[in-house]
Amino acid sequence: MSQEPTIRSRVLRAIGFRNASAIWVLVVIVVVFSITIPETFLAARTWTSLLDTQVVVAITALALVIPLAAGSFNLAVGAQVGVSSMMVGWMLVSIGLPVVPAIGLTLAASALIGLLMGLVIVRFHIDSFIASLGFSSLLAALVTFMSGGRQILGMPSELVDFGTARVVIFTYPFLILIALALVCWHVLERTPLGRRIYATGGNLEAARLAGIRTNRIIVGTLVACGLLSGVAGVLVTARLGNSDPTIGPAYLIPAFTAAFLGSTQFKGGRFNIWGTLLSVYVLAAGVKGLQLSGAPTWIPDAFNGIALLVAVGLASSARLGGRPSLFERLRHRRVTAQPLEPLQQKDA
Amino acid sequence: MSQEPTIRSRVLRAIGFRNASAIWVLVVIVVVFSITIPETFLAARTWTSLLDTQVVVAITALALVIPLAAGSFNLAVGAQVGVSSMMVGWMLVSIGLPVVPAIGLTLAASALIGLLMGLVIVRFHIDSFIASLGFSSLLAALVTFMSGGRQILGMPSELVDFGTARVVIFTYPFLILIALALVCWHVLERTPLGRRIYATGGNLEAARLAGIRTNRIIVGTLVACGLLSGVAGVLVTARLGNSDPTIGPAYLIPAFTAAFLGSTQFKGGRFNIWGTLLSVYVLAAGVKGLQLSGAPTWIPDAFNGIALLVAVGLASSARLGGRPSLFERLRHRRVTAQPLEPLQQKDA
Amino acid sequence: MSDHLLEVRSLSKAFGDNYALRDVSLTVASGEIVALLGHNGSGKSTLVKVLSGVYQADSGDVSWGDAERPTSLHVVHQNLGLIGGLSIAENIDLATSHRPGWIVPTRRGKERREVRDRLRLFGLDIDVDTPVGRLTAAQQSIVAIARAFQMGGSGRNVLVLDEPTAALHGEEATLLHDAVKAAAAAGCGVIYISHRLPEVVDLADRAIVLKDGEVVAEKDRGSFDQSDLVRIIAGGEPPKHHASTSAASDDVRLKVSDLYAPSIRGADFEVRRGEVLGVAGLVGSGMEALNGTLFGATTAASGTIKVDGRLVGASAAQAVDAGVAFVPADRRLRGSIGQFSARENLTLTSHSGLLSRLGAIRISRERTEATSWMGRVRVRPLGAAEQRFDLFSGGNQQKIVLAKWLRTSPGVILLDEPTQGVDVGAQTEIYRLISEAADEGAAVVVCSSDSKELASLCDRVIVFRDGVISGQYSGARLTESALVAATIADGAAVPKEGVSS
Amino acid sequence: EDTNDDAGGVDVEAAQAAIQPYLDAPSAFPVTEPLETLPTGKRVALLDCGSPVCGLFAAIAVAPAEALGIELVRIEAGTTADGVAAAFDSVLEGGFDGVFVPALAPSLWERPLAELSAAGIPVVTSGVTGVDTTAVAVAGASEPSTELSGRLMALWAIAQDGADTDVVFYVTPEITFLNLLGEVFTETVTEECPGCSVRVVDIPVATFGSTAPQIVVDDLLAHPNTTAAVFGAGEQAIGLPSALTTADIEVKTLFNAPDPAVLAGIQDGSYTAGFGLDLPVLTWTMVDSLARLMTDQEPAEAATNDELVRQFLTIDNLEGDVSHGWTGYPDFADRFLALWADAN
Ligand SMILES: Nc1ncnc2c1ncn2[C@@H]1O[C@H](COP(=O)(O)OP(=O)(O)OP(=O)(O)O)[C@@H](O)[C@H]1O
Ligand SMILES: Nc1ncnc2c1ncn2[C@@H]1O[C@H](COP(=O)(O)OP(=O)(O)OP(=O)(O)O)[C@@H](O)[C@H]1O
Ligand SMILES: [Mg+2]
Ligand SMILES: [Mg+2]
Repeated sequence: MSQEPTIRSRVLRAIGFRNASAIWVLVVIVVVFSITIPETFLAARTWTSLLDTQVVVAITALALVIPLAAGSFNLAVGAQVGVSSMMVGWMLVSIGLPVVPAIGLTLAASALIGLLMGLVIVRFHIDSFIASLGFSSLLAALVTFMSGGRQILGMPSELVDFGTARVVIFTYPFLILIALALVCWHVLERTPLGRRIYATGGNLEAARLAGIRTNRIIVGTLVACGLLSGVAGVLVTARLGNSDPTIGPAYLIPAFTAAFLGSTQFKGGRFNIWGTLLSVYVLAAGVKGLQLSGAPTWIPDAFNGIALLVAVGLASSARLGGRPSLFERLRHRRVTAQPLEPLQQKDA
Repeated sequence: MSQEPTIRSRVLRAIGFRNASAIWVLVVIVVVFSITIPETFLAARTWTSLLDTQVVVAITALALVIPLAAGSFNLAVGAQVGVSSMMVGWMLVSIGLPVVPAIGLTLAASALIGLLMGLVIVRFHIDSFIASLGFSSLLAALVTFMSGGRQILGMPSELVDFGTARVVIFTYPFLILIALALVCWHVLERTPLGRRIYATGGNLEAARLAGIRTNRIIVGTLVACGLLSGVAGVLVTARLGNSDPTIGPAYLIPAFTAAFLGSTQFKGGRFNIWGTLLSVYVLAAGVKGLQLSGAPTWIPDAFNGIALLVAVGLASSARLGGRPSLFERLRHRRVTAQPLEPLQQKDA
Repeated sequence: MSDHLLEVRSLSKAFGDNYALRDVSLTVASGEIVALLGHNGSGKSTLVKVLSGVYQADSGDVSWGDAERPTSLHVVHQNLGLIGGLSIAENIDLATSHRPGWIVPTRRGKERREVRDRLRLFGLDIDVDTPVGRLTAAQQSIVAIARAFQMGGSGRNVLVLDEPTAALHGEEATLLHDAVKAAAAAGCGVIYISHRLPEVVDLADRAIVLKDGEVVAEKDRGSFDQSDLVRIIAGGEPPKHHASTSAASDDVRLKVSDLYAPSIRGADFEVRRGEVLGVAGLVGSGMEALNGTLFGATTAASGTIKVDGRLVGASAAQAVDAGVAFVPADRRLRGSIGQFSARENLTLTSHSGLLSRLGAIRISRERTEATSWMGRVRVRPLGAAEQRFDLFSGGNQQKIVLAKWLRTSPGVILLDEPTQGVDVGAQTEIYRLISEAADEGAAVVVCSSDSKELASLCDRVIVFRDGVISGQYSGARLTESALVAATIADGAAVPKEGVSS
Repeated sequence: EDTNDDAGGVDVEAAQAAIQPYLDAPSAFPVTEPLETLPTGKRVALLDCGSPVCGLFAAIAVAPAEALGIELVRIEAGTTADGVAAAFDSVLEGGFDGVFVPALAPSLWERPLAELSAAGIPVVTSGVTGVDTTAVAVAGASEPSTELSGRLMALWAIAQDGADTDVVFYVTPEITFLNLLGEVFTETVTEECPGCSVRVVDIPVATFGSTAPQIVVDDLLAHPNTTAAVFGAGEQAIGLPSALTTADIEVKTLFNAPDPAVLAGIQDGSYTAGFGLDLPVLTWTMVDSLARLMTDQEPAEAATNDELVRQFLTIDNLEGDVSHGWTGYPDFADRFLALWADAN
């Protein structure tokens, strides 16, 4: 069966329900709202602001994808965003450091938190789920300790300007997101390191026996996750213009939702970068449309739930279902009646 | 290998770090606070209120243990508690049903929610993690829809009295918790059904090959989880005296923490009832002592995090560590020189 | 026809465009042992899975005796289907469908007693509360077999054993054979899948051979012997294996001194460049723990392991850096990443030569490389480099794991049960690859419970008993029967040669 | 017990006198100027923070908006940074003529506020302190009224127990106006009664609805001489009565701006008192102010000065259905409608 698929069938497969059900959900969203509320939904500013507001969620979700790919849960990622958001504010305002060292130190501290979490997981053989639950409590304590529960106001204008400045239509934070996504994608999908990360997540014992230093991989992915969530935290502060002690944990569920929904897209069950980004924006676009339509307050929540179930359900039933999905069947009828291949293959 | 363990070694093993590290953490907590704040910490009312205030968390954690034992995550359990708390209030006050039918219908609805979630998981082959994330959004929408975002006041006094009435020193809710725990323990640990549940959680594919109807098990455990979280929700309303739309999600993290910490107690990695209950109360006792000592607000969070890491770390390093832990070594010297167990890979 | 416990008519099952079963018909009568044979990937396990309802057949049907007296099915699946986290007793209990109820409490004392007695029938005396995940591959097979032999009283049972002896040898295998015969004598129908042709000739009343999903031969007892079967399965006489000819040099590549580890109580030996060293021994003798310890998969308690003068044994990564390869006995759990494609599994050990200048993996080159290695070890379906690893048949998985290591041209190759579950044709191929690797300078250690394999493949064999090396055989003294005797007989009765420590 | 002695330098009578105007009747009705032009067809965005209080504002605002012909759009913001940011994006994109923001931490919407202000869109707030006052036209329940509440509640506590006063104020630092409230409260107690004890205890917002009652119970167990517990927000006390019962604690309780649940607790005797804030009148006042701002009129002076309708509520003077909050002027709707009746 080593026949090369045609380009057409490859493209069709790549955007089918099985691979990219979220794209179809997005199409439905765009079509519906373009008809119902064309003036607001199709306005350029709606889309630039949509791209921009989701940056922090998206970076947090990327941060989460990396350890998830290596098989570690990180339930502390929201708290990590919170800590770095608070820490950069604390260094800038309470300590009075200039912007660059403050950001540098914050990112270093964020990476250090990831390092500690990784070491606890591999040294004490603690399940990542539990270790990160424990860390999220510790980090919540750290945020309260640093902030006393209060906001830190009066960020320097360089930081705030950076959070809102634009290149053509894209804000700097959005460009940072894209750059980070490209780097993560390259490493995860293209390099031996990425392969080792996925292998560690796929079967820890077998990966170890293939000579992969799985402990280093686990710790390394958590450091990377810490670093990315540090970036997310700094951007939160830059965009808000202040540090707020309550904001961190709220990123956890959206980031997890995006990472898991993303794992059902493109790569058939593997956590991956573009699927995650797509998921963030599909859900955000739906909520945006509903808000612009003035839907009752419970509708966006209901939308999030249904969109998640529908997108994942489409992907899974297309993949696992005994018979081809509706979409596959339609495709087969329309594309071509390919001759069946010889049913029996002879040994070379 | 088939040598019979002595009673002494069995008891020692049962309460060793490996099996019950949380008991040791509890001992430390009790000793420390009995010395530092004896008047308040050792007062009877401290303990009756401790037992009582944790009832809802504990029942929610039990609810979670059941599907976890069968291998399903249920991230919607907090939302389920919220829905049933809201629903019972809505039926009692907005619709005006008498107490018994209102509770009955609420529990039926809670079980139905579990059923729907289970069916979505097994029919559409959606990962339980994702499906329950989706459901938690849907249920949040349902709560907002029922409540309009506002509290429902004026619960009938029968319900409110029930929430605080006592038998000797135990409140009714606490007695309900104990009764539920006994039932769950009996089913999970003693019956063929429980064994099938653990088998399904241990290895879905193998369980199916062994003739277990794993789909029914998964759906059934989610129904049971729905029912228990329904009970938790009704008790919330009984204890608050009103239905509050914001309370549900707050139970999620404590319940998960207890279930996971509990899984490291007694049963060496299996989710289990008594370990979970123990964990709820160990963490609560620590927080209680700290709060009674007037510690700053960040201390309880830090304690939760550290206690979780320490308890799980003790248990895992005692179990998995390359060499026996300090405690094991001391015990070995005193008790008997047992042959080392083979160092093998972890479970399939 | 109602005499048949099981009748399969024109069964077909395809995965994608790939037929795993095509128009397969067979019957099993009461008291009959039917051997199901065929090359790796010929569809045997797929048939078992269709029978047990794991897969839905595309066409054809299966009838289970007559309506009043339906046949009940008892299966040992190829990957055993045990649950690692549950204890032995709990695993065995799962198959008991006739339990009085769902919530009637289990009588644990009685249950344990029964389970222990049942396991003793198959030669396993063990604490039945041990989690199955802690058992060796052989012990796990016995648990799965004991579970399948738990039959109802109706007498209308079909027992399906998918390569039950892949991890069993000697005494254990004999006990199983006896149990199978006893079950058949009691009226049970048996489908017995195996790549071990001698046991098939001994047991089978009828042999059915599959090839690429089709039945190509069906022969009754007496009308076939081992070489007939080899010819049908391998499609012609497989080339005879010739043991490595290049004389082993004096250059020591692997030196083990004073090694202590769980179940190994002091081992000293050397393996030279170009040498294939066999390790024989029973379960628990230290044989099955040796390679894992040498590789650093489990840490030794004391002793030194040197590869080309470099100290190893602390971790697997260190061993791989020193040029050591390790094929574990449990390919599924320890040898592979199930969700990865064959290609990704094959290249996981080394990506050198596959990278672009920017450090990215060049997928097309990787695919070519994977396809060529899969061809060399005869993985079927041919060219399926993109298929998920866990969708390959058991024997083909073994071949991929082997190829993944041979590809790195390792200096020391540690093999546990290298041909378990591999068909007769591919077996010779694998022996040839091992010999070639040795000829190219590798030192090879083969731990196997198959004495015949050791005798034909190795230059020298050491025998483990009770954790120490109890004997050593080479040259003319290295025969299958000598090894069998040495592994099981009492120390004093065995002729020994150069016993170390 | 007789609290009228002047022991330990406490002027209990002065305290009593200061709170007297708020004991038996509500303070004055804020809006008296008639409306001139109707804001018919104007679109107003109401940000919903998702908490029950915000829900109340949103629910109450529907009626005055309808009466004035305003199209009121409720936009869910939640309390998360991104939720708020996304909600304000929708506000900025939605072409609104006015914006009503109840109880959202100002730190989360400083940027959009600047944009709204630059675009000349009037913004009114309620229950928000620390907001840029130049950008917000009318801020109800902001600094002035908060300072007044802190002072009056402190005097209430002193009036109860005189020199024995040992009072705790529960503050939730994340809710900005509570910090101010707590500061004024402590200052007042220390100034007016140097011998009294006062302490401030944090109840983090994350504990609302879960462990908040335990924090209160443990604090009270650790300080058994406490005479009164004063709460900055009703959410701090979700689940408190049953927690107090099981711990056998009895203490006087006073709530700032009690929400419906607390009001019900006062009615059934679970709580001692609340310093009531007339939410319906506040909300109508805000809508009224917006109506005036959108049609180039001056908002009512009391609204600009943040003078609210307030009263100390106890089981004796709190009657009727409280599920939509307390109002000191049950005829408030008629009063407003009368003011609006002559507009065109
Ligand atoms: N779920 C599946 N999806 C796709 N292909 C599959 C699947 N299961 C089996 N196959 C393919 O079907 C063919 C038959 O596999 P099967 O496991 O039945 O072989 P087998 O005869 O048992 O081989 P072995 O002796 O190696 O165990 C193989 O080519 C295998 O790759
Ligand atoms: N873990 C074990 N491994 C092997 N054999 C065991 C194990 N536990 C118990 N047995 C055997 O099972 C028998 C019964 O054990 P146990 O003491 O639990 O029975 P019991 O409680 O008296 O029985 P019942 O509950 O049926 O009345 C003993 O003879 C013991 O040898
Ligand atoms: Mg097979
Ligand atoms: Mg095989």
